[in-house]
Amino acid sequence: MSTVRSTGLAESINATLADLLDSDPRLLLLGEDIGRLGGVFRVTRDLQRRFGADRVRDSLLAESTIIGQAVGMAISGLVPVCEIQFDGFSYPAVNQLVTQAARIGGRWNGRVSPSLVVRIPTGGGFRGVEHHNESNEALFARYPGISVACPSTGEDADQILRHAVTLGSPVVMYEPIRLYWRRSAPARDPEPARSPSAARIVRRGTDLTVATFGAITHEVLEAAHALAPDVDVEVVDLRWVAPIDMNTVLESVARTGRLLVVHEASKDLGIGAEIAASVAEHGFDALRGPVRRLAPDRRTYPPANFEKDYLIGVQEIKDEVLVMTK
Amino acid sequence: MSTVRSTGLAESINATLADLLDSDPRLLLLGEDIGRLGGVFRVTRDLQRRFGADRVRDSLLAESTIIGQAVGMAISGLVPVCEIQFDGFSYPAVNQLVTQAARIGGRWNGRVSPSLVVRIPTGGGFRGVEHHNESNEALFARYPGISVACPSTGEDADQILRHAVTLGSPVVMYEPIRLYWRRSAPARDPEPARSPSAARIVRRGTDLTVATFGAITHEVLEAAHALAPDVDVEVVDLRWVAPIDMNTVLESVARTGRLLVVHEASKDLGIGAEIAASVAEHGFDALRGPVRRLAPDRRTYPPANFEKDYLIGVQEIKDEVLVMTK
Amino acid sequence: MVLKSESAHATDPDDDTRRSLLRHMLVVRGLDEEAHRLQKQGSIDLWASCQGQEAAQVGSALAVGPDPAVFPSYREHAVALLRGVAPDELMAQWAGRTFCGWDPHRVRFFPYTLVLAAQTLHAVGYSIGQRLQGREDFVVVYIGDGATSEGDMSEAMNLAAVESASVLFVCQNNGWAISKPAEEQMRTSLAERARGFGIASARLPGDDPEAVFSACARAAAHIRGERAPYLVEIQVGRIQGHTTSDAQEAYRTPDDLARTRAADPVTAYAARLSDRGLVDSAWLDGVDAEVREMRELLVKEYA
Amino acid sequence: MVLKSESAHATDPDDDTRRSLLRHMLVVRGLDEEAHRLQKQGSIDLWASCQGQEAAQVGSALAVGPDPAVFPSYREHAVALLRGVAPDELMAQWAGRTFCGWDPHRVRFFPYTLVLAAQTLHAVGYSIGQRLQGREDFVVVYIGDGATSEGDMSEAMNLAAVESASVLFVCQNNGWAISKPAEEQMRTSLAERARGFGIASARLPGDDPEAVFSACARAAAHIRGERAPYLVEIQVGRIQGHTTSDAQEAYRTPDDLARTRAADPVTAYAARLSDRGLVDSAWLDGVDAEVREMRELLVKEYA
Ligand SMILES: Cc1ncc(C[n+]2csc(CCOP(=O)(O)OP(=O)(O)O)c2C)c(N)n1
Ligand SMILES: Cc1ncc(C[n+]2csc(CCOP(=O)(O)OP(=O)(O)O)c2C)c(N)n1
Ligand SMILES: [Mg+2]
Ligand SMILES: [Mg+2]
Repeated sequence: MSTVRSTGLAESINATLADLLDSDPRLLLLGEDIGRLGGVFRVTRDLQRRFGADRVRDSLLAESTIIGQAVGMAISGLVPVCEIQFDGFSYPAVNQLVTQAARIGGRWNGRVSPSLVVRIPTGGGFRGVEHHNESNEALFARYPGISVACPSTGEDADQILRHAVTLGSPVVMYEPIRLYWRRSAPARDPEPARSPSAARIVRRGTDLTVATFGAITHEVLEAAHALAPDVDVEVVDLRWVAPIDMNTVLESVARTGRLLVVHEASKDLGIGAEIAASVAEHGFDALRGPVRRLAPDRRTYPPANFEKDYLIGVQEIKDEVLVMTK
Repeated sequence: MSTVRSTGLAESINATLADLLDSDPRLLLLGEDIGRLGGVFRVTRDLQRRFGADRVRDSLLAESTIIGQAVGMAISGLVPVCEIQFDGFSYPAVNQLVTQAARIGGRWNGRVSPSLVVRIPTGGGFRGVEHHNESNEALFARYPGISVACPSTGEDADQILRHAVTLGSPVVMYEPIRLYWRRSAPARDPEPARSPSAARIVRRGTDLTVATFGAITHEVLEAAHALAPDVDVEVVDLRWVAPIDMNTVLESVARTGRLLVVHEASKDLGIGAEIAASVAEHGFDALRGPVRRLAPDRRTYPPANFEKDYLIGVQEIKDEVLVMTK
Repeated sequence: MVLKSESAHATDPDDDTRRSLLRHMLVVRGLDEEAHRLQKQGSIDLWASCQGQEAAQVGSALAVGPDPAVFPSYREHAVALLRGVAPDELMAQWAGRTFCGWDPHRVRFFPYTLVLAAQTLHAVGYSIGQRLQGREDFVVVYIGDGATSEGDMSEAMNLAAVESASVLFVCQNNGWAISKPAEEQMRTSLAERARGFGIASARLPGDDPEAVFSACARAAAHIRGERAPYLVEIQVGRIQGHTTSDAQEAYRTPDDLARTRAADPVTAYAARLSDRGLVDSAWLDGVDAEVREMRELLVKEYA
Repeated sequence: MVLKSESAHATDPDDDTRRSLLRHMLVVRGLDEEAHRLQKQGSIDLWASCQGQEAAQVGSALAVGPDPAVFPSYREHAVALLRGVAPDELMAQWAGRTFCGWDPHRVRFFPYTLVLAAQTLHAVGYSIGQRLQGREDFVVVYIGDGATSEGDMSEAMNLAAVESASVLFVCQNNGWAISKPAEEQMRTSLAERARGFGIASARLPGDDPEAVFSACARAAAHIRGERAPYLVEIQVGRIQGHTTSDAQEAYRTPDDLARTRAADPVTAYAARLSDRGLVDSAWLDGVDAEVREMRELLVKEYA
């Protein structure tokens, strides 16, 4: 199995943010502890020193305040890039994001097009304490007016961020915590994505399509590499979960005839539900067997000692693929 | 097509709440304007007069306060039945519901089992202003630890409420606003549900299964009655959307070979996605054709003048069934 | 009418301003009455009346002048008209045509926000954003008494205080949040609460538009001088129900309602300016004609 | 040690109480140091130190006595031990074994709440619930300075004020919310903010456990006497980083850190009671032995 060295996600996002701050004076960063400290994950390290406290703002400790004031700033013509400290602390911001940020453009009949980005560290796998391991991408993905991205590499995060700050409507970007400092990754096909908002086929294959996104893309690729050449798995890294690039998924399933969706968030009403449903609707005739979802059952993310049993690992992915292709 | 007279949903829930207040001294009601006024929909009419202001409590105007204090009350041994005034105003309560109410039992290692009910008027179809027409049942359905019910009749609401106050974990019940005062409904098969938390087959049929819930169940039944005897539609009223009684759905699809899911909430990541995905996984071999979802597209609920184009009507349901069975 | 900025009349309103106050009050009263009529006959879906709150709205809006952006709640119809929102533009959302019938940028009167208190954070963020861009950062945000219980309002006050943002919070305390009396919504007053966050504040009765004007002019001077927030809490009466859907007789006593109606600020101010000889029947007839024309226009557009 | 209810010593602590204050401070300091050691060697995942906050925690907990339910934040280890949570029970959640290692009912010390300020509303709701059921309704809730910016805290203060709930809010202002200084988190003090909501309050330094004890005893008397809430804001130092994951040297000056360490309330109070002859080296050795035993037990259980 081939592994390649890569820049950590944190470093890559830091460089992109620095470049964006450099090139667009309307852009500013806003979040708890992102300035002096550079963020609890150091994703914004040194940016306050470089760009000043006006543009890299240590917000009050209140998530509704972060998004609510960002909405006002966006109306004033700025482009706020907010950080919520952990996915588990995004709930106090839900009202401002869903009823305000997502709808402000429509409420103004298009007379404002607020670009507003919310970066949210997400996911588990690092023995975090309660509330520090959530995977909530499906929460905002439900809402029209909000786009949701889940990059699995620094390169994708870069492309997504640059696209997001021009979109004229809010984008939530989920950043897998356990990739922030990881410096090696399974090899990927170099094929470019069709557009900044498209999915990416990161491994071509013929026997089965795995649609996935975020940190677990790495485990999926590892499983796919390990299964080759016996089973030839195609891996689609969705990159965006709202809206979802279903064309890429459907075309892939049309080729392979089999679909497995893998994600870290719990299964019920997750992104996998939407993809499986869409394929059952629009790709039914191509299917050679049942679609499957591999994701944790409907239960709370457990204390660290039990997270291994909760999370989906390479072995389970391999097993699932083998069951589906045998 | 047969229509029967029925008690309005509001009246029925009012009677159930009165009875519960009567029989369980630990129960209390809590919500904005539910006391003096009897609620903006008059669902709690006269209850404060009958049971006093201690037990039918006009809350502060703050949804997080409503749920947050209810969590504390539940820990103290009471059974709070909360009302959120409109579905569109449930977001400020998301944090307390998702990170607290849903998890408190687990955090206490089972040493408390807080029964806590949240009633939420939901849905559109009455020319409501912005934010007053939301259908958010999928929001809380995602979260382990929360059960979500969507009754379509007073009888079901009664059974659900009585079950909910004994469950030892939070239940969110969505009450369709446009059924509150409606006094006629399409006829239903009298078949009882297997349990208080089970789905109900409200029309037996052989050609196609429609899984649905909430207010739109009425339109589905109307469409089914109208299509008979040419097409014989089976209608499953889910009643609970978390957890979903998938057995009943799968058994039905095993008989009919076709599945249509209909709901009022927008399609993406809605309850329909979960059902379609589950059937594509576990009922694949029974399917004679693609599953389909009939629900509004991913866009904001529009101003009243445009809601007809947004909402799913009887005609669209009939058309969809005909396409699927032709 | 040309709006003057508050610096032009830092203290008491002059006679022109007095007439302007009355004229705006009378016009919006006419609009409000027509809206009720249209709603009753089913031509519009809903209406949130501002009857009883005209002095507070007109006084505050005239005092701050035309420059500050206004973040309203959903009941500031007098402010809307004064800022140049056309009556039919104002009505459009209550008729189910749109979420906002006017161009918010043109009139610097931003869309109504129906999720309570959400606009308070927008207002502060907007002010900060304007300041960062070196532009006019004076912003006015309106909020009701009930909505102040929402966490967002407290968060916004804290943000404004910490950032020393140029925000005028105008709390129209009409005594009710639908059916809950303000005394049961809070233990103190909003003015005291604001001071607890470090925001200067004043509390005043809202029956006299001149007193409101003066208080808000002083508040505006404070905001511009100190570059710091200010909160005025204006005690007003709510003559109609919360909205046309609300039968307030269910929870208010006849006495209370009668008292509120008797304290109508519009009729009182009209009488006062007549008594003082500042307006005569010709002037009043002129406004009447204007109102009639507006009502006819609304009927044509909506009935 | 038997806890006394506050009525038994409404004003100054007696000598037994003084020794008890010191003993609890020394024990929790031992626990805290052991936790750091265990974390450094990878035996537990994380630790939120209470070093510097012992006087505030022990003083407040002893003052209110054993009856009130306590809703902690996540750093009230001294209160936990004092209430009877066993050291290994306290450590369990930081070792990834559980979300709460103790029986909250037995010790009336409820689980740590990691979502900031959420517990404030639970506390008020619990107090109301207890009162409605005719049971002890005195409740204590702990909150940090940073967390007070969350809407829930303001909502909880308003609820407590309006309901006149028997809630003691203890804000431990350690000057920091991770890296944001308290002066940039608020314009005034929490004590002033509480008064704005109609809650009586006091602000005091948290270096002296006796002063904290007295202030909280008075607060408790107020709560029991008036059946109304009270807030004490206790200014403490944060000796360690926010948690073991936080390298506070990145944002605090060496001077500031040195000053905070020099003002260590535990060593200061030990010296004071020694000077006053209230404890001797035998007594101190006894506590040392107790601490050693506890640390050995923790090592056995977790290392
Ligand atoms: C977050 C939220 N919760 C509830 C409502 C429903 N609601 C609309 S207006 C209102 C009362 C508001 O009272 P107040 O703030 O005093 O304003 P007023 O209507 O008296 O001007 C309520 C409860 C809402 N719009 N938003
Ligand atoms: C709602 C929420 N937002 C953010 C966090 C992340 N977080 C944990 S502790 C903390 C700082 C809290 O500061 P303070 O309230 O002063 O308490 P202290 O840690 O100083 O005792 C932050 C930002 C959280 N736990 N919950
Ligand atoms: Mg009001
Ligand atoms: Mg702190």
